[in-house]
This record gives sequence, structure tokens and C-alpha cells, in this order.
Amino acid sequence: TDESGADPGADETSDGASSDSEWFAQADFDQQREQMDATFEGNPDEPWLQYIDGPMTDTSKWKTDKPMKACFANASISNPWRQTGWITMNQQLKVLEDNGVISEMETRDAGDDDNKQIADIDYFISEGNCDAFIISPNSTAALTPAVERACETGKPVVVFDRGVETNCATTFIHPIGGYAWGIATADFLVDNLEEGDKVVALRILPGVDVLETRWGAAKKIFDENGIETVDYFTGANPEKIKSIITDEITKGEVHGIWMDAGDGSVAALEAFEDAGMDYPVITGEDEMSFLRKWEETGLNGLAPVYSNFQWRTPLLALEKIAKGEEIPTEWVLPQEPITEEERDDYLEANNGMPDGHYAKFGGEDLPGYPDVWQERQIP
Amino acid sequence: MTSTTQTRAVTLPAYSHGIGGRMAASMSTPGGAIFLLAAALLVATIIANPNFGDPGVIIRFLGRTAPIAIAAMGQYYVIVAGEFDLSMAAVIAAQVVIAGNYIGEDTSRNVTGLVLMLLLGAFVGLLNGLATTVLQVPSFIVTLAMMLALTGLVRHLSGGAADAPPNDDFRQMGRGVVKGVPVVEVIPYPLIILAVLCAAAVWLMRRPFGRTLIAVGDSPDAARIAGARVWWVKTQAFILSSLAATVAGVLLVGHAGVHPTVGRGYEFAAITAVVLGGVVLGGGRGWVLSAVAGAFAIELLFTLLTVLDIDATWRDSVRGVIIIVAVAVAARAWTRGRRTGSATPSNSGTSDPSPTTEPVPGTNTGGI
Amino acid sequence: MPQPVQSPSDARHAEDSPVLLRARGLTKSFVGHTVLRDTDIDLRAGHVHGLVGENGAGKSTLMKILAGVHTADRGVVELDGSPVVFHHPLQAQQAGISTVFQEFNLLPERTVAENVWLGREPRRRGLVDVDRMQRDTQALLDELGVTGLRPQQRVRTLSVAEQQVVEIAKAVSFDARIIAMDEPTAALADHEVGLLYDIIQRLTGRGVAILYVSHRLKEIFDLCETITVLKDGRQVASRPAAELNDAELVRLMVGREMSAFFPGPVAGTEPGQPRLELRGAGNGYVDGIDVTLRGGEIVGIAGLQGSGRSELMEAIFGVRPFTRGTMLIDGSPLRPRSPRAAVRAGLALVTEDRKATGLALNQSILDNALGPVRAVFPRRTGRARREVPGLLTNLEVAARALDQEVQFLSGGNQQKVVLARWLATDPRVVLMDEPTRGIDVGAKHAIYQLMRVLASEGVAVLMVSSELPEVIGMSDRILVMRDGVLAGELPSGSTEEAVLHLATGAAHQEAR
Amino acid sequence: MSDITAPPPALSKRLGGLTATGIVLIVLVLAVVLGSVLTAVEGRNFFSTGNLRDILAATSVLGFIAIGQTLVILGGSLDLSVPFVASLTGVVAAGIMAGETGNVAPALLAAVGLAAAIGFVNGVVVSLLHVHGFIATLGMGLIISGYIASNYQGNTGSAPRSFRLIGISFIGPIPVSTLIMLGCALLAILLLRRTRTGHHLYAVGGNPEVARLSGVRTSVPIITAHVLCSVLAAFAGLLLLARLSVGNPTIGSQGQYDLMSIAAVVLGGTLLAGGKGNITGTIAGVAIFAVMDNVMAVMEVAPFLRDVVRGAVIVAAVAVYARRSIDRRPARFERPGVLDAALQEAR
Ligand SMILES: Nc1ncnc2c1ncn2[C@@H]1O[C@H](COP(=O)(O)OP(=O)(O)OP(=O)(O)O)[C@@H](O)[C@H]1O
Ligand SMILES: Nc1ncnc2c1ncn2[C@@H]1O[C@H](COP(=O)(O)OP(=O)(O)OP(=O)(O)O)[C@@H](O)[C@H]1O
Ligand SMILES: [Mg+2]
Ligand SMILES: [Mg+2]
Repeated sequence: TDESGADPGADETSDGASSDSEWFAQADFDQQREQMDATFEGNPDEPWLQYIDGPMTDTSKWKTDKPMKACFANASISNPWRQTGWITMNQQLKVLEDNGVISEMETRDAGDDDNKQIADIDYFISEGNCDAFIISPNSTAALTPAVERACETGKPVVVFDRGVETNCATTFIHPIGGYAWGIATADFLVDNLEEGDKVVALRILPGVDVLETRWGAAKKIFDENGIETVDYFTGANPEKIKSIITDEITKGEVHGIWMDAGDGSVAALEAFEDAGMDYPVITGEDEMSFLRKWEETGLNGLAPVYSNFQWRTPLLALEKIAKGEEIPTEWVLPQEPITEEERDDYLEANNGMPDGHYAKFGGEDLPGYPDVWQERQIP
Repeated sequence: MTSTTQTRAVTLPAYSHGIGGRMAASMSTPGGAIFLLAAALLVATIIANPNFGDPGVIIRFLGRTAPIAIAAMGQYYVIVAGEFDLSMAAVIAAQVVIAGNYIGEDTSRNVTGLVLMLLLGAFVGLLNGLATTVLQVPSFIVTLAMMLALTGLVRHLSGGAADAPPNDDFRQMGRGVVKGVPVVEVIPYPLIILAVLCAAAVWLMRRPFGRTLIAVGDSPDAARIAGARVWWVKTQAFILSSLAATVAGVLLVGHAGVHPTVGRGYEFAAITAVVLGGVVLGGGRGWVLSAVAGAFAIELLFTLLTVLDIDATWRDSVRGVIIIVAVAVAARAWTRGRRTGSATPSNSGTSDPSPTTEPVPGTNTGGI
Repeated sequence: MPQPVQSPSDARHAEDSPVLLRARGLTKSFVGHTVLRDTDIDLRAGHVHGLVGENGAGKSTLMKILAGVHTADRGVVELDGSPVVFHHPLQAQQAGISTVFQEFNLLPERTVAENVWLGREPRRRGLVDVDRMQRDTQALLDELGVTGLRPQQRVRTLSVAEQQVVEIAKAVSFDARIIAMDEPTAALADHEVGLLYDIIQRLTGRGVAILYVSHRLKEIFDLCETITVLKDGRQVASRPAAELNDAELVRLMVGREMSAFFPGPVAGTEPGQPRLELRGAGNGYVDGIDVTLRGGEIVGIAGLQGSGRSELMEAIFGVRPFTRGTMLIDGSPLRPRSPRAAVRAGLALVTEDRKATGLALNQSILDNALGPVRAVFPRRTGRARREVPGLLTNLEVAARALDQEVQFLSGGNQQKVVLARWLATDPRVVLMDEPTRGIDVGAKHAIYQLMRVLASEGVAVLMVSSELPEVIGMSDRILVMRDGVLAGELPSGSTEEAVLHLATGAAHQEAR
Repeated sequence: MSDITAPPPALSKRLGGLTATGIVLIVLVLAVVLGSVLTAVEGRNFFSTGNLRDILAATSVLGFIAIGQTLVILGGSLDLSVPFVASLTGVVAAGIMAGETGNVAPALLAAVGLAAAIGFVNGVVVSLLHVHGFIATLGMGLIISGYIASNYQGNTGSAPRSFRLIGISFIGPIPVSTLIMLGCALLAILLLRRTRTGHHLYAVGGNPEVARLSGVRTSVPIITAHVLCSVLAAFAGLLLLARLSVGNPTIGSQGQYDLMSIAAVVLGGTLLAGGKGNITGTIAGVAIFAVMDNVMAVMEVAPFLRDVVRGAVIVAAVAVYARRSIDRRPARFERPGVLDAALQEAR
């Protein structure tokens, strides 16, 4: 149905638009709650290939045995999460280039600019002589027309991370979504706090749907459970975060910290240290800085995950397309938070990685591991 | 006949008013009023939430404001010389990465690292200065380009962000405190560093260099005729600015840790602070400590908004309004000061342009 | 030499032509000091009214009141018998009074036409009619008989003289009934003065009344029917030109014997060793300069504006360094590449525009007085700090205190601060460009005395001045410049005619 | 203020005949030549329809804003609020359109009206309250961004297809939007050359006192310039809306249009202090940026390195003629002026 056909990202925006300010679509909320404990097809050791059973796209018409040229329209590599993914993607590319699936990948980086990315896609369409498109949209609704134009070329189109409001794409790859993040984190905090406790929500910036939905879901659950919340936009700037938390502590007790992205969580915790308070309950992200801080302080926390390994999947999807195998129309990847039990394994596995690295980057079996990620060479 | 004959052989007094009078006069100028504004904001904050009245809290607040205050101080040198420095944030970002990637866990590199950072800072300032004075490209453009180039280069080399924060010893500079102080219980190191730099700045501005710097900002041609090396004086201002940004970076990496966003927006914040401090864009007027007070005022404003639980999204608007109003009022004060000034020389509104005394420094020309 | 527009023979019936403008009891003061007192003036259709007086006498102030730049503190101005008060130049212009101001009011980046019509651009169907603007400007220039000046030229590329012509064209373009000209010939070479005469003749022919300010008495007698003399802001006389002669006029202007007015050398001063020597020195602006300047000497440089006197000063001082020839200071070769080098070598330059290049107007008296010392000899600052207050006091700077901003001082006192800042560097050679421009008699006298004292201390003084009486009265020798070269040297006490002849006429006759 | 240093005569001679604009155009040509070579090296055709479209499309948005910025800078002010005006007008218009062709007209009116109001406030604060343009518009930017953040989370509204055509239709290789932008440029040129306001804008930017003495009401041109600047920013916002099909509350900031437009203006030979410059140069400056970005994208230069190149190019290009824009009197002996030449003959 339309309902399931359109991706979460899409509905989020359209709802965000129609019911103007409210970032909440009950349908998506419920759907993602289900997906959180759905069973995933495929090998659990290769989560980047797992998916929830659903409609499949027949790709036989693109079956080929000569190498394809991929054209990648990237939103940007302006934050640690995207940088990590971008590195992983390039290592995956090497593999596929070596075994002759892909001849080359031409990349255009839009630098977080919708307008630029639209131009990039149009350029690919007219000049790129691409055999396949990979698109990581900068924002959902704005990129829809451009993606549709890409579809019209009849070439395979792979969309990942943020969605678009069309299902013309061969496949749309994404972890479960923002609501799932919000649900996992809010549930955790609710379980660990009493009614009436205060949670400070540190958000990066307004207006980005994948982030707004995280807060939309969490806020709902907090309200339902009588958790008091105050939210701030920090631009992920640790200095701002630290000031905000310090002031909040001075105003009155703070029991929990909720973050819509983990980088900066360390600054939040240091604010408590500097004020000589004991740590709050906190939800960060699977970013190394947080996992490390979490371990050395032994605080009570959770590392929600917005699966970074999804950066491998688009190229692997092309491989399947070349083979003519059918692939999920909406490729929902697993998105499991890292709990205290699993934490040390991940620290173990990612020992020596920089702080900006993401534990669930899923590149352990790729060439160049671990040096490339450790040196963090931007291709 | 003319008044020249009336004042025979009575040596001119150094000041037109007693210390008290000068204080009063200075407070009526933007450069002095900013201190009142800051005080008012502090009081308002304390009233809104008495917890902020606690000395320990205040001292910590002052501590965390040190980086922006230091940046404002650096920006002051450039603005009072009639130029802009938009490259501060980029310099901070670069320093943070050096701290993270070069120093990192290796305490033995703390000193060399610090030296390296200072050298880089000085070098950036030198480039800004030479491009502005020798190539005669407007500093707004030079430092804008520097901002782009430096940020891009650092991001590229570091893969977007520093690998890890530097070791805790290094971070102490920005994070550490002196414990067991009576009343305020602690004194943050950054605050001490700020105090030292303020003292140094006041001293520097009393030195021939400082006075020449202001003269250059006031009238480059006159300064040149007077024998000043205008190009070098301005270049030194840019170097000081970049060094200030470097120190701010060192403190920030200690205070906040490493992240690509550390220091973001510092150039505009610093310029705003300086202008709020009654320093005139275009140069030649203003007192360095007023710029520092401007920085405190801005940070206090943030805190006040937090305390009042102003809706997160509305804060920018409130800031915008306050900045414009403050500067507009300053501009008024200035035009008034001018009118009375030209009517009669002996008038308090226009007492003493020399930063060597109370905050009077002709800051009686507020905004332009 | 230019021809008088009306031969003295044709009778001047001042009485029978109607009075267009009548001013009574005009009074104006600045910064507490009154610069214009109870001045009356009548301007008659088709007549030229001369306004003379020393620098700072109040001539420009009077004009600016009529032009609506300043408003008088007291007094009335009547146009055609009905009183008027102007608060904005626009009002005066609309009332038919236009002014050629003493200091240029042009936009260097705009064209001649755009400058002339600024604020009154001709329009067709709502749009500025550029063609017409250019045509009208051309017509205007033709009417003024100006050649070699195109309406679409950028003013920046014009010489001072050409800029002055544009100013006049602008004033004429208002087709005003009254035109005030503040030293319009100051920037004109001699043959161009003749041109101005023709312009004025045309205007008076049209029944325009002209108020004419000049320091050149010859012009005054050539052009004016009536002459008003201002002294220290007071109107000392207003008579038909026919009843006056040079000597009489000078006496009225100065009010004392020149000898008394210009202090003589301090006893025991006589020329010592050469301090500054120039041999065939030149750059883009001056050429082939040969000068020997001895300690204890005061040498004056005369010449028309634009003749390169300031440029010579700037060249010696390293502002626009010499590119040719040799320069010796105290016998040792030294060609300063920058003002800094010059100051190090013991030179000092009092520039002709103190507001732009002499002072930092927003800074205190003390800071200004210490400027050069701080910039060049930081180590000496301490000592200078102790000396400067006394220095300023001796110069009788009228101020409340050392922390006062110089922008609020009167011209004369500002100039004294400029002198003080240079004396603080105890220089060996002092260059003075128009040291008394726009400052009042008292201040002037103080400056003259200072020059003598400096000389007596073995300092060499080189002074540029546009006021012949000053050059003649103060100089031990007079160098005359023309078109960037030294036209000749005259002994002290030479006549104004002799100087003017060298400064202008010669060029003219040789050209024939 | 005229600097008294003499530039090396050699340089001034060589460039003597050239205006700043002339130099910018030359730089542009060089950029195109270099660009086409580098593109060819990549095995692409610089002049292919797709590539030209990519370049021209890039010029239109920045073009609108830079034109407005030129006007403001000529008047001696500055506008840092443009990106926020663009965003605001975008979301407001999108909200009103709500996908209905019928609503386009009211949406445009609302957007332009809103922008004009903002520009008016900027102009008044600058010219009547005497607040430096830098601070006035910085503050205005903050105010608007706060308003947007409070009222629009994420993309909102939607543009009807009819309106989106502006963003996606081409005449040959030329996007319609670029033509509209060039149209605005022509109007701006007309304003500067053929209206009193334009002439007065130069006068006020050049020397307010002289303008006043000549009877110019100095606040009028300043306010007009600010209003037009905001309106042009609104055009940029609407064009972005047409291309995105939804209102994006952060789109203005995404393109760094504030600083980039100022850079383009100065690159185009306009004096940052005001009073001198023209639109043609600005457009050339914008085009230079567009070509530069296009070539770097074709060469797949690493994203972060592109800013390094941009920075270097800006300084280098401005430095070429920065020294010449200083006004000096013509030399008498090395470079005779009109009058001087005559006098020398006479000698
Ligand atoms: N705006 C002003 N503020 C203060 N003093 C002024 C101002 N304008 C003129 N004065 C002073 O008024 C006196 C008369 O100035 P004015 O320009 O009228 O003299 P002038 O007769 O035109 O002299 P000159 O022959 O040099 O033009 C001078 O002492 C001058 O310093
Ligand atoms: N073409 C010009 N454009 C702008 N300013 C000029 C021009 N020519 C001369 N000037 C300036 O006008 C003044 C007079 O010119 P110059 O110095 O060459 O002659 P001068 O003999 O020094 O005249 P004075 O000293 O009386 O002004 C100087 O300040 C000079 O810098
Ligand atoms: Mg005068
Ligand atoms: Mg001169």
C-alpha cells in the first residue's frame, strides 16, 4: 500500500508539513515500534545485508557481467558519522572494483546544500554516463523531483540514509528510523528514572527530519510517563553543551540527558564532573568517545545506534543488481542500541579507532582495516 | 582676541576631571556603559534564579567565558586598527585538531605542541596582515578567504575531526581549577589566564605600540607621516588576534574537548562583543577591557535566556534585538557626545580618549 | 597677464543697480570662539563684491552662512528685501545662491557631469537623461570657454586646476542670481585666471551678483566694484574699490606694519653648516631640485597651488621619495624611503592638511603630541612625556587639559599640537607646508616666533606658503616653484610682484 | 582616504588602461579557458549542454543575492541577513502556495512584501539609527533565524508544478532562472546608471558629506538599496523554492550566501567601502565562482580541499587590482595628465 510503500522519512516530512509544527506520525511510530523487534532476513554477521521481509524489486533487466559505472550524489561528509561511513563505503568500493563489479564511482559532494545536490544529480543524468545512481539525499522532500528524474533514465537508482517521497527508486536503504531511536532511548530513560524527574534534551539543530522524528517519538513517551523535559539546540558544539548543562545543573537537579546524536555527550558528562555532581542517566550514540567515557565512568547509559554500516549496503545492492538478483524495495536494516553488556565487546573490536569513529561501522572484513579508519583518510 | 593669550604659562593639567568625575563621565560612554550592562544582566540572572548568586557559580561562569573574552580581546586589536578578522574560528578549529592529533595522549608533547600551536597562530596572523597591508586586499576578504582555506585544509588533513582529546594534563589549562579558595571555593585556570592577559593587554595599550595602534586606526595617513610603520603595526594586530584565537583554542580544547564545531561562530561573537564594548568599527576608538566586558555581557545574556527558559528556538531573535538596540543606543550617545562636544570643549561626555585611564577611551563614539 | 574685465574708465554705478542680497549683523562662533562679528554686506545685481582678509578672518564662514552650510548665531539675511534663513545648502541653492567652496566638494570616482548635476540630475520619463547631462555639461564648459575637459572624465583623473573648474561649472549650473566664490583662483595657473575673468564677465553681464574671496589683491582690484575687509571676524571696512589701493588694503587687513607683524630673527642667529642639500633631485611630481638649506635659516617656498610645493616637501620627507638625484643631510648622503626614515634622520613635516595627515582627531592632545616619538623612538617616550606638557604650555595651547580630544580644538590650537608633536622629536630640519593655513592671527604670530626660535637653535626651516606676505616676511631666502620645478630664487624682502612673476608670468611669456 | 604610497609605476602602467571590471572579465575568461582544458583532461566537454547548465544554474541563486549585495555595498553598507531572508521567503511562499497554482500570485506578493519590509528596517537602522550595517544585518539575521526555527521545523509547504518550472526549464543550455537573474542585473544597472537614486547611492557611498552639501537626502538611497537587496534575496529564496519544490528553513544558510555574495561583489571590483563598482563585475565574480566549483566537482577534488582553492583564488584575484583602486593624483613627470601635458608643451 502507499502507507508502507512510502518510506518513514517521506511520511515524516509530509506530516511535518501538513500538521505544520508537530513532528509526529502515529502510523510511523507504531510501524517502527514493530520493526524494532521484527526478525531480519539474512546472515546476522553481515547486518548490512539483512532486511525485513517485504516487497521486492526485480532487477533482472539490469543484469550484466561488465563493470558498471556508479554515480554517487552525496549530501555531505560534514559530520563524523558521515565521514566514517564515507571511508567504509570507499573500502567497499575497492573490493567491488577489484572483482570487476564496478568500473568506477564518480562522486559529487553537495556540502549540505539541497540546491547543489539537485544540480549534481542533473549533471550526472546528462553528463555522467552512469550505469547506476546512488543517492544519499540531503533532505527528503526537496530531493524527490531530482530522484524522480534519475529514475526516468531507466537506470537503477539506490537511495540510502534519508529518504525521498517517491518509491520510484530501485531500493531505499535505511536503518529502521528516527522513531525507533526515540523509542529505544526514551524507554531506557523512563525505565531508569522516576516520574517527575527532569531530562535535558540536547539536539543538534531544528528542521532535519531524521533528527526531529527522534525527538518527536522520545518527547511523546516522556510526556506519557510524566518525565519533565527541556530541550536545546547545540549544533553539537561541546562548548555550548557544557554551558547549557552547567546552567541547568545550577537551576536545579538534572536526572537524565537525552541526545539526538552522540557526539558531544562527553562534554555533557564533563559538565557534571566539573560541577562535582554524580552522573545522570544518559543516552548517547555508538560513537567511540561516548562508549569510552561510558566505560571509564561506569555510568548508567545506553548507546542508541543509527547503523553506520548502511554505507556499505548501496554498493552491495549494485552488486546484486548486476547479478540480476531481486532486492528489497525498501531495505530496512537492523538498528539495535548497544547496551552495557555488549559495550565492552565493541570497545574491544574498535580498539585504537579515533573518537569520531562509530562502533557499528561494519567494515571489519574490508581491505585496509583497521588502518584506514584509524588514520581516517578522507578519500 | 583669541583665547590663546588667556592661559599664559599655567601648565596644562593632565586630566579635565578628578578620578570620580572621569569615572562618571566614562560610565556615560558605551565603553563604560557596557560594564553597567553586564552588571545589570548578572543581577537580572541572579534575581531570576538565586542559585546563580552563589560565588562558586559566578566564578565558574567567569571561567568558562574566558575563551570568548580572550577572543574578543584579540579581535579588539584588529578592529581598533580599522580592520576585521573573520578567521578566528578557523584558527581555533585548527588548534583543536593539533591538540588532539599531535599532542593526544603523549604528555611529553604538551610543551612542543603548545609552541607549535602558537607558531601556527602567529603565522596565520602574519599572512592575514601581509595580505591586508602589502597586497592591500580588504581585511574582510583576506580573513574570509583565510577562514575558508584554513578550515578546509585542517578538515581534509584530519579527516574532519581530531582523533581524540589531548591528555588531561594539557586539558587542565582549560579545565583545571585552583581548589580550596575561600568564598569562591575554586578559581578556574582559564580565569587566571584571562586575568593575566587582561593585565598584559592594558599594559600593551599603554605602551607606545598600543597608542600607535590606535593612532593608525584613527588616521593611517597621519600615523604614516608621524613615522609609524603602518603595515607592520596592523600586521602585528592580526598576529595578536590569531594568537588570542590560539589561546582560546587551547582553553576550549581543555574545557570542551575536540569536535569540528569547537569555536564555531567565534569570529562574529568576538566582533559583536567588541562592538558592544563601544569599540568603533573602522578603528581609532575603544578600550580593550570594554571588549572583554562585551564578551561577558553576551555570555550572561545566553545564561539569562536559559534561566528564563526562553524557548530554545527564540533565543537567536532575542539576541539579535538586544545587539541592535544596544549599538543603536551607543550610536545615539555618540552623536549627542559629538554635538555637545563641538559646542564646548569642556564637556564630560567627551573627556578622555586615552585607554591609559578609566574606561573613558573616547568610546563615546559608540556604533558607527 | 590677464586683462581686467572692465577698464577702470567705465564708470561703476554701484548705487543704481538693485541690491539682491542684504546681510546685517551676521555673527558666528565655533568652539566658544567668535569667528565672525556683526558683519554687514550688500550684493548688487551685475556687480562683483570682493571679500578680503587674512587666513581665519572669517571669509569662508561668512560665505558658508550665505550658502546655508552654517546658520548665523545672530544677524539677518534679506533676499530682495525679504528675510531668509537657510538650514540646508539645498535651500540656499533653490533661493538662487550658489557657492564655490574653498575645499573641494567633488566625488573622485564619479564623472565631471555626474558631479556637476549631483542632486539635480536631469530626467526624461523618470529616468536620468545621461545624454542631456553630458550635453548640458559640455555646453556649460563651452560657455565657460573651458577646453580639454570632457564631461565623462572621472574627477579622480583631473588636476587641482581642472577640479576647480568643475567646481565653478557646478556653481554656474544652478543659473543662480548670486554666486559666492571662495578663493576660486587659488588652484588656477595664470592663464586659467584669465579664463575665470571671462567667466565672471559673462555672469555679471547676465546680472548675476558675485561675492569674491581671494588672497590675490590684484584680482580684487581687477574684478571688484566694492571691497569688504574682514579682520579677526570683524568688518573693518566696506568701500568702493576705486577709493582703495594695495597699501591701504593691506593695512586694513593686517592692521599693523608687516615688520611688526613678522618677528625678526632672534639676535645672534646666523646661517651655519648646510643641514639639507638637494642635487638634481626629482620624482614623478617634482624635477631637477637644487637646494641648500643651512642651520639657522628660514627658507620660504612660494608658488601657485598645484605647483608642486607640497610634493617637494613629501619627496624630501620620503612620503613620495625622490627617484633621481642626491640628497644630503648634515653632509651625509641620505634619501629617505619612508617618513619613518626621514624622522630617524631628524626631519619633521608639518603637513598642509592637519585634519587628514597631521593629527589623529579622536585622540587626546597628549597622545597626539607623543605620536611621532612613540612611533619612531619608543625608548624616548618617557622623557618626551615629561617634556611635552611644558612644550604645549609654552606654545600657549588653549585647552582644558591634556586629555582633551584634538578634534574639539580650534584650527590654531590644533596646529600648535602638530608643532608640539614634532618638537618632541627635536628635529634638525623642519618642513612646514602652509603652517598658518586657516588659523587666526594670534596663533599665526606664535608660530612665526617659534620658527625664529627654532632657527636660533640651529634648526633649518623650510616653509611652503600661499600667502606672499608671509613668505616675504618670514623667509631669509625665497624659492619659487612652478610646474614642479624651481623657477628661481629671490632674496628676502622681494616684492609680491617679483614672486608672482616668477610663479606665473614667466611660464606664460616663454610660451609665447 | 587616499593612501600616499606610490604603486610601482610598472604595474600601474601595465594595467593603466584597464578598469577593475576589465580585469575581472579577463580573469573570468582565463577561468573558462583553464576550466575547459581541465575538463577536457577529465575526458569531458566543458561546453556540453549539461555542463553549461550546471554552471549557469549555480550562478542564478548567488547572482540574485550578489546583485542586491552590490547595491548595499555601493551605498557603504553591508547585508549579512540575506541567507535568512531567502530561507524565510521560501518557507512563507511555500506555505501559502500549498501546491495550488492559484496561490502562486499571493505567495509571491507575500514573500516580496515581507522581504521589502525587512530591507526597510535594515535600511532605517543603518541610515537613521547609525548602526553599522555589519551589526544591523547580523542582528536582523539572528532575529529572522529565531523566527524561522520557532515556526518551521523542517521542510514545509510545496510549490505547484507550474511554479517549479522556473527552476527546471531551460532555453538551450540556459536555465530560465539565469535569464531572470540577468534580467534583474540589467534592471539594477539601469537603476545605477539611469535613476537619481542610483546616482545618489554612489554619492552617499563615496562621501556622505559631499552628497549632503549637494542636497541629496542621504537616507533615501541607503534604504532603497537595503529594500532591493532583501527583495532580491527573496527572489533567490523563491528560485530555491522552485528548484526544491518545498520550503526549506535552512536553505539560505546551506549555501553560505552571505559571505559568498560579499566575496563575489569584491571579486567583481566593487570597493567594500562603497562609492565605486558595478553590477557587471559582480556578475563576472559570481560566474568565476561557478566555473571554479564546476571544474573542481568534475575533477572530483576532495570536498574540504575546494574551500582551500576558493580562498586562494579570492585573495589572488582581488589582489591583482586592489592596489589600483586607490585614488591618487596623476604624476607630473613620469605620467603627464591632461593639463600637465599642455603645460609642458608650453614650457
Ligand atoms: N567648523 C569649524 N569649527 C571650528 N572652528 C572653525 C570652523 N570653521 C572655521 N573655524 C574657525 O573660524 C575661523 C575663520 O575661519 P574661515 O575659514 O572663515 O577663515 P577664512 O577667512 O576663510 O580663512 P582662509 O583665508 O584660510 O580661508 C578660523 O579660525 C577657523 O579655524
Ligand atoms: N590632481 C590632483 N588631484 C587631487 N589633489 C591634488 C591634485 N593636484 C594637487 N593636489 C593636491 O592639492 C594640493 C596642491 O597641489 P600641490 O601640492 O601639487 O601644489 P602646492 O604648491 O603644494 O599647492 P598647495 O601647497 O598650495 O596646496 C596638494 O595637497 C596636492 O596633493
Ligand atoms: Mg576660507
Ligand atoms: Mg601644498
